[in-house]
Amino acid sequence: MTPEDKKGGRQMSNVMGIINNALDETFLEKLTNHRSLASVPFGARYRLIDFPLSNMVNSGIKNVGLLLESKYRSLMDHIGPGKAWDLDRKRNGMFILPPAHIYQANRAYKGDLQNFASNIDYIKRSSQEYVIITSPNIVCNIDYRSAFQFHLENENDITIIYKELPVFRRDTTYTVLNTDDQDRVIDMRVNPAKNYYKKISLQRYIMKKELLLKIIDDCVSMGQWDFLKNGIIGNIDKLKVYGYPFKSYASVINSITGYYKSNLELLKPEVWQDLFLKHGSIFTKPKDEAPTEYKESSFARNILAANGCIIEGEVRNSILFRGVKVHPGAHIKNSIIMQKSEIGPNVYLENVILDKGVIITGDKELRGDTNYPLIIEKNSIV
Amino acid sequence: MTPEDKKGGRQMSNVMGIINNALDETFLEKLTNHRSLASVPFGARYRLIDFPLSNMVNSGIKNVGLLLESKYRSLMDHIGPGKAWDLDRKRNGMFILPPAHIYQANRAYKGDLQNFASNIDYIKRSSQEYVIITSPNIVCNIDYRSAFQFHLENENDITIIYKELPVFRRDTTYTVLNTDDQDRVIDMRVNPAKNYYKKISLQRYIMKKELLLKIIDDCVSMGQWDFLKNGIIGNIDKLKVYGYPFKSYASVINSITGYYKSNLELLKPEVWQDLFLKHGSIFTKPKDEAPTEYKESSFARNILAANGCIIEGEVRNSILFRGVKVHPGAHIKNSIIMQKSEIGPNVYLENVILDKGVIITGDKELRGDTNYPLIIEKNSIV
Amino acid sequence: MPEVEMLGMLLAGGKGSRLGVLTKNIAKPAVPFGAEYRLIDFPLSNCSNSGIDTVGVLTQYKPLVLNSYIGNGSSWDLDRRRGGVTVLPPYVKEGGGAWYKGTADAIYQNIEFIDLYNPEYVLVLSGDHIYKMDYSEMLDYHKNKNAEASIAVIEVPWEDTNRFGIMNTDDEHRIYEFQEKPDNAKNNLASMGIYIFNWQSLRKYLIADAAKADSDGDFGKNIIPEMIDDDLEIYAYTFKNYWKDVGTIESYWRAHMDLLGDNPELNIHDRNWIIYSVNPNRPPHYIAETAEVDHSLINKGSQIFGKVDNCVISYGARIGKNAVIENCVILPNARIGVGSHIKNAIICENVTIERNCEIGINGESDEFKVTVIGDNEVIKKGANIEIGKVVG
Amino acid sequence: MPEVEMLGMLLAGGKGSRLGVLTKNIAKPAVPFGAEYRLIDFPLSNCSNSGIDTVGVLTQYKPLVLNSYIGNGSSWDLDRRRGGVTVLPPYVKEGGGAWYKGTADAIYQNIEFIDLYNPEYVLVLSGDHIYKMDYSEMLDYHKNKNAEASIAVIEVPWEDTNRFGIMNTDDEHRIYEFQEKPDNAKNNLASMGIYIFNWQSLRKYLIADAAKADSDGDFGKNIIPEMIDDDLEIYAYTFKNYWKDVGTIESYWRAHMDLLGDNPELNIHDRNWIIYSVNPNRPPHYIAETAEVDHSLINKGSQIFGKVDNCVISYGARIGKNAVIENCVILPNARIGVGSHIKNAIICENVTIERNCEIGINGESDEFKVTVIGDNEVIKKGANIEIGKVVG
Repeated sequence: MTPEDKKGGRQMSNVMGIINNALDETFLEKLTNHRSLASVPFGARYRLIDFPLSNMVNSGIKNVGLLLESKYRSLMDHIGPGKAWDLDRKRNGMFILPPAHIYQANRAYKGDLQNFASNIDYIKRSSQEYVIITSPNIVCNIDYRSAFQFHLENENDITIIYKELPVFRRDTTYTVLNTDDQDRVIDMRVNPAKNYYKKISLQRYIMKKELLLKIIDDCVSMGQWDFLKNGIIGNIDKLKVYGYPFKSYASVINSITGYYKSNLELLKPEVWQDLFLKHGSIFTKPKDEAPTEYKESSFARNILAANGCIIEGEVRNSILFRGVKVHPGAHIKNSIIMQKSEIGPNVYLENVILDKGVIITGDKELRGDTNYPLIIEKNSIV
Repeated sequence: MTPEDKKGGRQMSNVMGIINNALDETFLEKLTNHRSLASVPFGARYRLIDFPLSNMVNSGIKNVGLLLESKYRSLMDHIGPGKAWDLDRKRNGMFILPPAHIYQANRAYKGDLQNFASNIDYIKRSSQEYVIITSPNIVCNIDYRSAFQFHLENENDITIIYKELPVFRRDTTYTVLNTDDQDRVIDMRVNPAKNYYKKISLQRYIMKKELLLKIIDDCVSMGQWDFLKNGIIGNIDKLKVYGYPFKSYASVINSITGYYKSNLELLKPEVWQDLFLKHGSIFTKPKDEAPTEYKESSFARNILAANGCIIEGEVRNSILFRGVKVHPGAHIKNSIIMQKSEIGPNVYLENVILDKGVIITGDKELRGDTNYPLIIEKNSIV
Repeated sequence: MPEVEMLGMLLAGGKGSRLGVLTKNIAKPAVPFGAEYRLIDFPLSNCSNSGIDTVGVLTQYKPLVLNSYIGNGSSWDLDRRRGGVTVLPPYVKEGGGAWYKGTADAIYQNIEFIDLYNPEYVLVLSGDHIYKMDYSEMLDYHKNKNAEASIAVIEVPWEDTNRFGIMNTDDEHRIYEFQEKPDNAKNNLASMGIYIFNWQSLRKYLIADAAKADSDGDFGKNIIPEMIDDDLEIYAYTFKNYWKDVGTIESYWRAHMDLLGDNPELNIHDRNWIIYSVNPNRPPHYIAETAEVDHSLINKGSQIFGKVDNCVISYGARIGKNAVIENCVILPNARIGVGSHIKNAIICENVTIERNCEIGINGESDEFKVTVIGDNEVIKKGANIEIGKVVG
Repeated sequence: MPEVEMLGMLLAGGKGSRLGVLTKNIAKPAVPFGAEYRLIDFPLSNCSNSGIDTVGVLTQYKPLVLNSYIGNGSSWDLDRRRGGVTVLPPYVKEGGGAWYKGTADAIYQNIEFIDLYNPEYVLVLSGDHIYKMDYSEMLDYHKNKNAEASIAVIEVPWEDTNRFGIMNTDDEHRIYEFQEKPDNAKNNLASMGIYIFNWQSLRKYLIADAAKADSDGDFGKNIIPEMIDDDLEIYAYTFKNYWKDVGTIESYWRAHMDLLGDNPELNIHDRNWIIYSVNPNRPPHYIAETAEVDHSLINKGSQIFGKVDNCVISYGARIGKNAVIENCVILPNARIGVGSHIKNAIICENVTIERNCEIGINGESDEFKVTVIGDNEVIKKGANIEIGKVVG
């Protein structure tokens, strides 16, 4: 324990971060066939993990553990030693926490608390007294400092950051909660059939590290393996659990359409502003791409584009990741085109998601629906 | 492909390295319960992986892939981004290659070629034309440059680096080979019941990358999964396979006694010299330990000690890793004491291996045999 | 670790006076280029891509900005355990200190640094040209020729020879004569200011030259002629690709326009020869519904609401609605207000152009002239900046 | 990223003349210490451990060695994306340059650098003391006192007060008077040369002081007295742990002997306050069958075949068979030949003592004297170096 950490209750350096990547990710279908949810590309140049990780770093957290479950090679490539987040440190820094249960290949996976339990040494060894537990499937730009101050001043056992939706959308799944007038959490449900509260959990939980250790121990010793359902919801009657409202842009990625629409939402300048320019930058692995080139024949309206693209065709209402090539005569509309994909001459794309490295050869036409975008798998040639 | 790599056949920058950690490691028993073979501590401040990795870097290899199988958390902690080996690079550098088959938890593990196969993209993508494949269970300090020149000049398909033993030891297992007068490999066997050739393979193979890709493809497509038995031995009749003799110190770690004796062998000044001062340093993760302190009451003879130890007792013919504490009146003989272990007052240890963080409380006596050292598991309190 | 075969010494102290306001606050090598880069990124990336991993960067004018830009060299993959990039400002030694007299004097003053690595060869570079070059191929040439020194040269139009140092060579490319800006050139091979020397040989010449009070301490004027006089083996290495000196406002602007051709000679998209830079972390750029973008290079973090034609737009720039910019170079974080109209201009860092300005549109000029708005300037709404004017 | 609250400025330009041969080739902060460290490791590690991650290191005398020692600061975990360590040699500005007049002038000359980070507080440190201190606690004190400046002080024996700058304080620890080396001190609180200033306030004093031609540009002589005259709130922060100035050969040697006590006041083994250093990669050390080691600190890479009693042995040293060394400080890579006998000595880097030498054994001396063999010296076999002699 260096003095930097031990001194004080109230500074963010006394908080460790855990990003829980041991979540079910099958809802993203083809996008998570070969990668974890955390490394799903988002917003023209990011991956989902960049948001919770940058939020932590920007809030002054210096020790972050990444709980992993499976398919994490692409995540490790992306994160590396944490340099982009200034987390490649001798003290504290970033810790990659692979699951221990793969050691026993024949044992079935029970739930994410298994991952917490198998990395309990890291949690114990960390010098911070508090912990923020987050997950990668929520995109927002949040400064945890005020929530942490609320946690301390209100002497909560657990603080859950939530957002109140203007309307409840039924095309995706949420963890909802209900609070009393003082924001104490009185009910909380995962993807309920009824009880549609408009307050949705942003899956950011603040608590004492000691409490987390106790929750892990209690649950595991009783054969409970779900952090959210057993560890949090199972405790709202027993502990002082409060909600903390978050009022800026936040988007929950819990379905393909949710993913698709959240990406396209970034085209609204106020969302762009909220997500990228408030509370510090979103950091990501730099790729040293040249600026994007718009050629003579290009036509671009309402797009977000990363660097390294060469655009000779028409692109509207779309998100272009790094190094995308759009050939002359191609038309792209309401689509998400991932890294290094290439759209041949006179192709027509509408409401599609092209994963990385897809090649669409000349004159093809692909069309999905706004509520059912067409996904083309990584490295496909169409 | 940067010009740095593509230019030339004959430079080491045209060679990539692969360290095959997907080996059976159960022979090290308790030492590999919680770590992979590659991260087994060796020689007072190293781990086994340090030797092949440093050898590659010292030979001018700039791109190294680490094939992993299981229990690699401690290995990842140790290696980090490869900074200690100057391999934390934007181009080339070090690549951690976890197995893909854990993605399908129910599939049985077939053999190390599965790991090669699941990382074939990395191998293909690398810009180098040649590859050296090594394994972590052999400790030596070897400069690959001359072997590579031999490989090129003799136009070998495969070059196997071997060592001729003065006598064949039967207390461990070897991969042996027999060569003709020109050093062409004419027979090769893994741990044979007869055919005790004195030439033992050091499990360093040089070949064209294209050949490696072909071997992987051929074997996998025929349902063969063992790189050494199927990929190499299966090819000695078909390909031009030559041996290249290595004449300095080399030690094969294939048993507990082999491990124990190899450690104690470092106490011979000529071995120390050979391993640590020839052909560049052996790099390891630095730990920022203070120098070792020998107190008034200490007595030390014929020992190798890392930094950070505090010695108040008697130590003879032993290897002390970082941060070991030896209390007054303790006697240690012919033993290996790993990191942060603590030997209480008046303890007597002979022929023992203490894993990391073991505490031996006062007045205890532990005694193994030279041919059967007593192993005390990590973090035990005795 | 392998020893240092060839050490790079990058001369990055130039004030670049002819660039005017562009170098008011920063040294020439720190001038932004191509929306994403600074001039020094080109030689540094070339070093990195050529496998030259030990580089001294000699600064002088405004060293702090360059120092913090270069940092530990990790942006160019030059943060090595041994070697890597070292920034070398002209420091005050015990007996005092002075700025470098010339290019050779700059190397002479840093002999101690070079000796730390004791390289076989020293590569001398300057920090203010735009080009992609594999220095290791030049070294191969140098070795094959068994040369004492090799000088990279490029063919220039015969009518321009009087602006360059011209190398006269024999059939074997050996240099027998050097003419500084000759009126009647015998040859059109101009020195690019890129030299490979055998270090031990150069070291002697540098020491001898430093002893001469009247020497300019310059490679072109002193060291090379001296070596030629001594009949050393000096060879010209001909470079045939894109190379541009951006020494004036106009050539700087033109080099940007060169990037916008349909097949620009300088390919900055080549993933096999990445031009690295210090990556400012910015969100993707945004092209609004109201925007119109043609024939332009646009970098991250910029927001385009207006019309952009034939422009290079750096990170963090914002082009307002109904603004029209043509043939412009927009440097980082510049803001162009709604309805402004700008043509043939360079808009420097953090400039704010308020709404409805006209810049480089009005006024007359006999010859073509670039209009420039210097760093941090604020142009009030409705202002009219005439063609060729330089503000700041 | 959080902004820089307190910036560290580490004065590391000292020649350390009183250390004689120890600083012939290197600045004082680069002098090896404690088998594994160099003096500058102490303040740099203190910064790192105190959470101060933006540090300027002001070099002057022999800057190259320090520059390459510090590198990108990663050894102290100070390689930050923003901030980290920056080495600042006194560079030659456009109008020329000169060495710093004094401690305050050194900070004055680097105002531009400090302004880059615009910190609230500036911590001024020197690079030549051995101590472990949490500067963040001093900052808390500074904030609690609402001070304009805080000065770390340590109690010295009353009889030594005439060797120090003494702070006279009131009951609240406010400093009302500063006496430089007073004959009749009113107090025994000596300045440790560690200051925290409010940057905007210090900035004004530095600029004002620089305008005075007759000022020494020194904190102790000029800035602090001026601030006291102006009745600013200046507080003394009392430090109670081990602190040693190693300004002379003898104090340097004694500080080493301090490390060898059974409970040394300075605990270098504390894993909660690691003293970092540039880790020379060396194998574990080897104690041979013929060796005898007592009461000593031994670092990696050394090989001990002889008798070592009460010594500090740096990395890469080799002590031959039958050699006897007592109360010695052996610096990196020194070799002691078979049968040599050395007592009360400092053997510097890369020294070779051949066989059967006697060093510091013979000769007479009224007072205690340390014998020193300077860097790279070779002492021929059988040589006799008398007590107190300094070779090199």
